[in-house]
Amino acid sequence: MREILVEPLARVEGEGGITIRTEGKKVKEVRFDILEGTRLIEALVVGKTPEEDVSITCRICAICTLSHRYAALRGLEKALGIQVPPKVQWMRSLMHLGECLESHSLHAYILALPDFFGYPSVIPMLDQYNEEVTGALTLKKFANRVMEVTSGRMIHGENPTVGGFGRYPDREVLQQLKQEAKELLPFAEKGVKLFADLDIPSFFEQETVFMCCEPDEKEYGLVGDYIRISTGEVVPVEQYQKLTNERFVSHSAAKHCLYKKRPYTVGALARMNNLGDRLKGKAGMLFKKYWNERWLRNPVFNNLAQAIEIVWGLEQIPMVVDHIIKIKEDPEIVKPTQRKGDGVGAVEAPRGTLYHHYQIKEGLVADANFVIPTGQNLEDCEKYMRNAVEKLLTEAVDDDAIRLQCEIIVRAYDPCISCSTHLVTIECEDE
Amino acid sequence: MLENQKKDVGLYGFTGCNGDQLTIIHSEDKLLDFWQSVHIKSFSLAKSDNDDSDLDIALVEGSISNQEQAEHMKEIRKRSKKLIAIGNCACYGGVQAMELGSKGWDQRFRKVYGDAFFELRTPIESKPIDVFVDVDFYIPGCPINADQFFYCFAHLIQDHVPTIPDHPVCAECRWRENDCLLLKGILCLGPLTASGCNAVCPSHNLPCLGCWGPVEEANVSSEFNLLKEKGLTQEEIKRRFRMHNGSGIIKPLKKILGVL
Amino acid sequence: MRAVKLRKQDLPAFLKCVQSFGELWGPVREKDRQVLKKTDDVNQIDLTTIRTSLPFKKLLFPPRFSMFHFSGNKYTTSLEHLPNRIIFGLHPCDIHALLIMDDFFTRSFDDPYYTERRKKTAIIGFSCIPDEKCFCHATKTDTVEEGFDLFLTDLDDFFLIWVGSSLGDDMTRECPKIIDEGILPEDLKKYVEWRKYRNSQFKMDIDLTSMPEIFDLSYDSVIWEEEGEKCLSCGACTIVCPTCPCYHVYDKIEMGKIEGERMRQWDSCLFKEYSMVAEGHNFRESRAERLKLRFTHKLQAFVGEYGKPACVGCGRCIETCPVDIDIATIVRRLRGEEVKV
Amino acid sequence: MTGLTALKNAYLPESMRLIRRYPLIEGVHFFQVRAVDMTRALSLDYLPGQFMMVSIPGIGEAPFSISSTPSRPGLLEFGIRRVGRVTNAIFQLKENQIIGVRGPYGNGFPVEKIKGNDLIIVMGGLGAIPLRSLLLYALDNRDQFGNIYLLHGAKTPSEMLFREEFLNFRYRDDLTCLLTVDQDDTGKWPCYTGLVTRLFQQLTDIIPQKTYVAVCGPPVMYKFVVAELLKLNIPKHQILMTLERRMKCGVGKCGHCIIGGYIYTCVDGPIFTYWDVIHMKGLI
Ligand SMILES: Cc1cc2nc3c(=O)[nH]c(=O)nc-3n(C[C@H](O)[C@H](O)[C@H](O)COP(=O)(O)OP(=O)(O)OC[C@H]3O[C@@H](n4cnc5c(N)ncnc54)[C@H](O)[C@@H]3O)c2cc1C
Ligand code: SF4
Ligand code: SF4
Ligand code: SF4
Repeated sequence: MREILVEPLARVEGEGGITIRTEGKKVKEVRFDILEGTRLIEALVVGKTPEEDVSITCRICAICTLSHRYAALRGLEKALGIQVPPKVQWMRSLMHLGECLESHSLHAYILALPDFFGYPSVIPMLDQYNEEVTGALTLKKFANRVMEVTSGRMIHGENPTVGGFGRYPDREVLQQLKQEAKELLPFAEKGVKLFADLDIPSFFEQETVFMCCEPDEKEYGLVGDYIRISTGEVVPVEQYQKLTNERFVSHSAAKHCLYKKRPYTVGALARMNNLGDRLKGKAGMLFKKYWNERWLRNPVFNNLAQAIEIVWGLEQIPMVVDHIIKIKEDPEIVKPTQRKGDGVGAVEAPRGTLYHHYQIKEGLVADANFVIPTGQNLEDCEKYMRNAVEKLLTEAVDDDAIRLQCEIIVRAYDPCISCSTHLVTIECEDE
Repeated sequence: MLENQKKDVGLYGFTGCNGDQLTIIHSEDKLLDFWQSVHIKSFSLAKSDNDDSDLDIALVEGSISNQEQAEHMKEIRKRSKKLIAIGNCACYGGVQAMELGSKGWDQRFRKVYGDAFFELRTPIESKPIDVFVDVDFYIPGCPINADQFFYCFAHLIQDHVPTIPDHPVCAECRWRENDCLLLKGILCLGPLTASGCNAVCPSHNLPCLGCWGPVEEANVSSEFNLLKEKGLTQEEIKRRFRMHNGSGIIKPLKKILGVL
Repeated sequence: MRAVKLRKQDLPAFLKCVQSFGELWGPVREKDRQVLKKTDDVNQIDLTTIRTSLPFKKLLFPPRFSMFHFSGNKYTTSLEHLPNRIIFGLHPCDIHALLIMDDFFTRSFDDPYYTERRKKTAIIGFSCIPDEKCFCHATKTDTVEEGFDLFLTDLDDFFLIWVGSSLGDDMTRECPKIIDEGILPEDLKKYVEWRKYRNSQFKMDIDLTSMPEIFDLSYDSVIWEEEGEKCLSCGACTIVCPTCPCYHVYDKIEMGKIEGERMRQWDSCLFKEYSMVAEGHNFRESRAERLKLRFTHKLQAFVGEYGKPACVGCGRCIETCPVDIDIATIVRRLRGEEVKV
Repeated sequence: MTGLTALKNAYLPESMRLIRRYPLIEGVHFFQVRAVDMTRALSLDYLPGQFMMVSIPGIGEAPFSISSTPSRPGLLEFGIRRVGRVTNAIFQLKENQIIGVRGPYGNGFPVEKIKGNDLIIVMGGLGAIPLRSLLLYALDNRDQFGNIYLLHGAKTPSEMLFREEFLNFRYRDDLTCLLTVDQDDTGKWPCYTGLVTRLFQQLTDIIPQKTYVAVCGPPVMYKFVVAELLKLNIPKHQILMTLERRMKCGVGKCGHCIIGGYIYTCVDGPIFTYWDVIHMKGLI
């Protein structure tokens, strides 16, 4: 028996690994191991106030801190009967765009790109790819700034709270963001070409299902109260358990998800595949130019999807800023209208759909359930790795080649391992 | 700095959100200096050519929440001259250690994972790293503040012990001329919490939640009494005190309440 | 002293006019707080403010600044790019505090960081009506004769302006059209009336007579222990106090280089580390001792040195301390008066 | 930078060269420095009992008493004990390296007042560092002082600062040099054993009104030494003691060394009389 291990898996957020076991030319096992320690956040938020909950759950992950906060806010506000005014909604859109840009630029350029150019990290790439790397860093810095301005700091900003914001940024600062977004657009467009020109192997391709939030405005977007599935169905988020069907697998502290017994994919690629034809402007043009049928079968296109989403985000920001500035009055924080309720909030975290489900009793969290994108992607991720290993075994390549190919696949999914250990209520639904 | 004088540095992440390592990665302006002023031997969030060689300085993020991590932690300690805890999880256990010291971890574990059997890891209750190894220096924060981190790091790589002021968030809050929330009866933990964040929450009209852990001389009992006077219940106050303060608040709270 | 008049509606024009002397800083109201802010728009200045949350000291020695840059053993400092500033709206108590600071920072040694800033700062004082936390009548800092370039007294339809310096004189001559030189007998009467009214408005009753002796006799009083139990060591009282100058010094270096800044940052005698020396010995280990130091400094020792307390009665510490340890409570308790504990 | 501002900013350390360093006892080293600028080196004047702020860029500053005497211009000497950040860094310096020094600060001993009187110098532990300056100064200006007594106590011979230098003083006839150790672990100690207070038995013909006493040592020493001095009827304001406090500026601004409310140890001290000590609470 041959065993190939990647542990720890580098350039992903959190502690994870890959285990591959083969017998001759046959694959015995391909697993994506989640090694991250358990934190039991779902149990710890019970008995906390909603405000305390958002301060705890955002700490599930530093990359998707605002997505967790946003999903929690949406779930909690439904449960508490809170309707936030437009300025709050626009501010939340802005912070969410900031996170999406930050996460994508970090992932696509700094974590994933070195694989394709054969570098161990982005730093040694500085000599040959100076423009790309410094450009990506500028973009990332801008995105961090958006998060800082809206949420209070780059990571775990507490400003977005239940019912609104503690404080609103100054007009001049917002104007500045708008200006910078415009200036960064040319670099982002060039970036799309960079990823489009990468040679993406096709030997592990296979069709799958894609899911993402269906934005209320029927445009391209990152939040919604419905889920769109590539099979054509549109389902309210309250039915998330039916969609995700978590089950427990002993090799990971995360739970895998299946939809109607089929693995599925969430994230930028899913959003592009499901909603891409709604894109307008430069992002729309780029989508039309580069999208093809292979996107439906190959997860590595996720990097390219992220690059296009960066363009979209930069185009959105000036518009969102204008909406915020238009509303002069800073709204007060909206108070709950009820002390008891149930609510599911869903947002598109950079790496896919994130659900927070709360039950509130006497103003405190009575029960909480989170479903995390990486958990939803695990099954597909392992499937594609298995495909790849099977193929590679027939070509008698060495361990390193297998390892690299698997890493490319895993990293394409942009797994967020800190997040993925947070799954709850085991309904061991083995098929 | 000459190549051969550069320190060998490793960054490790245990259980947490990776926010402290990310704070470093997010510091675009400093990142290059950071990378070039030392030999980064291990930093698996940022690069893949990592090794397990001896280190001058190990920076450790995250709490310890399974036995394998505890072993790994000890192994890192053995080959590191200095061990620096970065972030609230490593320093005090983080939010996942908010119930540290009281019973019920088993039930909480079962609530989340049922009777699941973990093949690769043996989970334990999450604890700060100094429960397992000696720590030479603590850089607290959830997440750490980039300026404070690089300030400390610059000193550490030259064999200096950095000084971080041990005054509470209130000092920074006053410098920023915020309206004091405590005076309005809002449960602000500023007086008990170590400064360094620049009082970011009070500056957004939101109470300090204590995410930097306790300041050395926190007068927990006085704040406890004050908040009770303002009409908050013992339960509310205790819950908030414990939320981000992990191992740091156990002793003072026990002193006031007798039990946790 | 030269005095002139300014019609009330001309104040914005006057302030615009004096802006040619430097950046204009004045009290601005933001939600519930009053802050000393740089304002280009003179209409933002709020004449009804009583006390800004931080006093003028933040401009003369900022909470944190670099004293000098070092590179190896080379030290460089640059103090010449400081802007000219006008601080508008200092009340008499703050001007007294400013005089104390002026003296302190030049006493036996000139602190260039203070004096260079001070040289470029003009002061336009402004009259006030005390609120329930003001007690400058007790500290005898309710009127000023010096320490300002101009001082405006609000006499309903016009301001009476005292001209306190040559620079102040220049300022009034910058906009001759709106400055009225003719002080009439009824203006004087109005001023006297106003003073009477203001004197009648003090609400806080605090007796500072014989404080040095009382402190001497209360050195071992239990009051210190009791207040020390409550003190949060948050330092807020010293931070907001216009006569607290203490600071901490530390070096900041660049990664991998012997290059950096020597930083100065506000400190507080209520922080534990303040009096710590080698081997962890602390001269003021307990909060009680530290509180005692603060109040002894303000109300006893300074009196011995200067014949007046170092407290100017601005009421900031009364407004600020979350657990009500302030000049008023301490004085009352030391005098044996009834105080809610 | 305009020259004027730069000159006026006395917070900037001056460059001095470390000329010589060697251990005095375990953990305490002797450091001899000289201003890089020779005119400055020769013109630098100070009083015994004053101190300087020594700066290590990147780490910080700390106050150290001058141990040399102004009567021998050119070189400044310090005795420094390694206790923490700054002192650790000072111990890493090599001869010929440049360090930053500013000062002198503090009131120093009132030598003009002492002149014409007898002088008793009582030192213990690190107290020998500032008092050595006074002692050497008085010996260099021998004709201006009356009788001079040196009483020096250490735990063991190996812990006595300036041991060789002081042992040689025993052979001088212009001073009474009394050295003692609590315990002689060598068996070869040529002087007294026992606490420094025992040496007072040797002081027979003291004229109290005409005598100044300078005391410096660990806090416990003061109590017993003062008791002896009071027995000898020395006036309280003629007993001089040096006090230590936290200091960050050396010039009476940072506040840390404040005592009793308005005494700044760095400006009003570090030399105080025993009368000051009982009169102003909180001094020791
Ligand atoms: C007037 C005066 C004269 C002195 N003369 C000498 C001398 O001749 N030889 C000698 O070895 N020492 C002397 N000291 C003491 C010396 O200043 C301290 O040992 C030194 O500051 C410690 O610095 P550090 O950075 O090495 O220690 P740190 O790492 O800063 O701290 C170690 C301990 O020293 C304390 N400390 C820090 N700064 C000071 C300070 N400025 N003063 C006192 N304690 C401090 C800290 O609170 C801590 O407890 C003198 C002190 C004063 C005030
Ligand atoms: S708001 Fe909070 S942090 Fe700020 S001064 Fe008040 S208690 Fe302290
Ligand atoms: S104010 Fe408190 S909760 Fe907010 S960042 Fe600072 S330490 Fe954390
Ligand atoms: S002690 Fe209090 S009242 Fe007096 S000057 Fe300071 S802050 Fe104002």
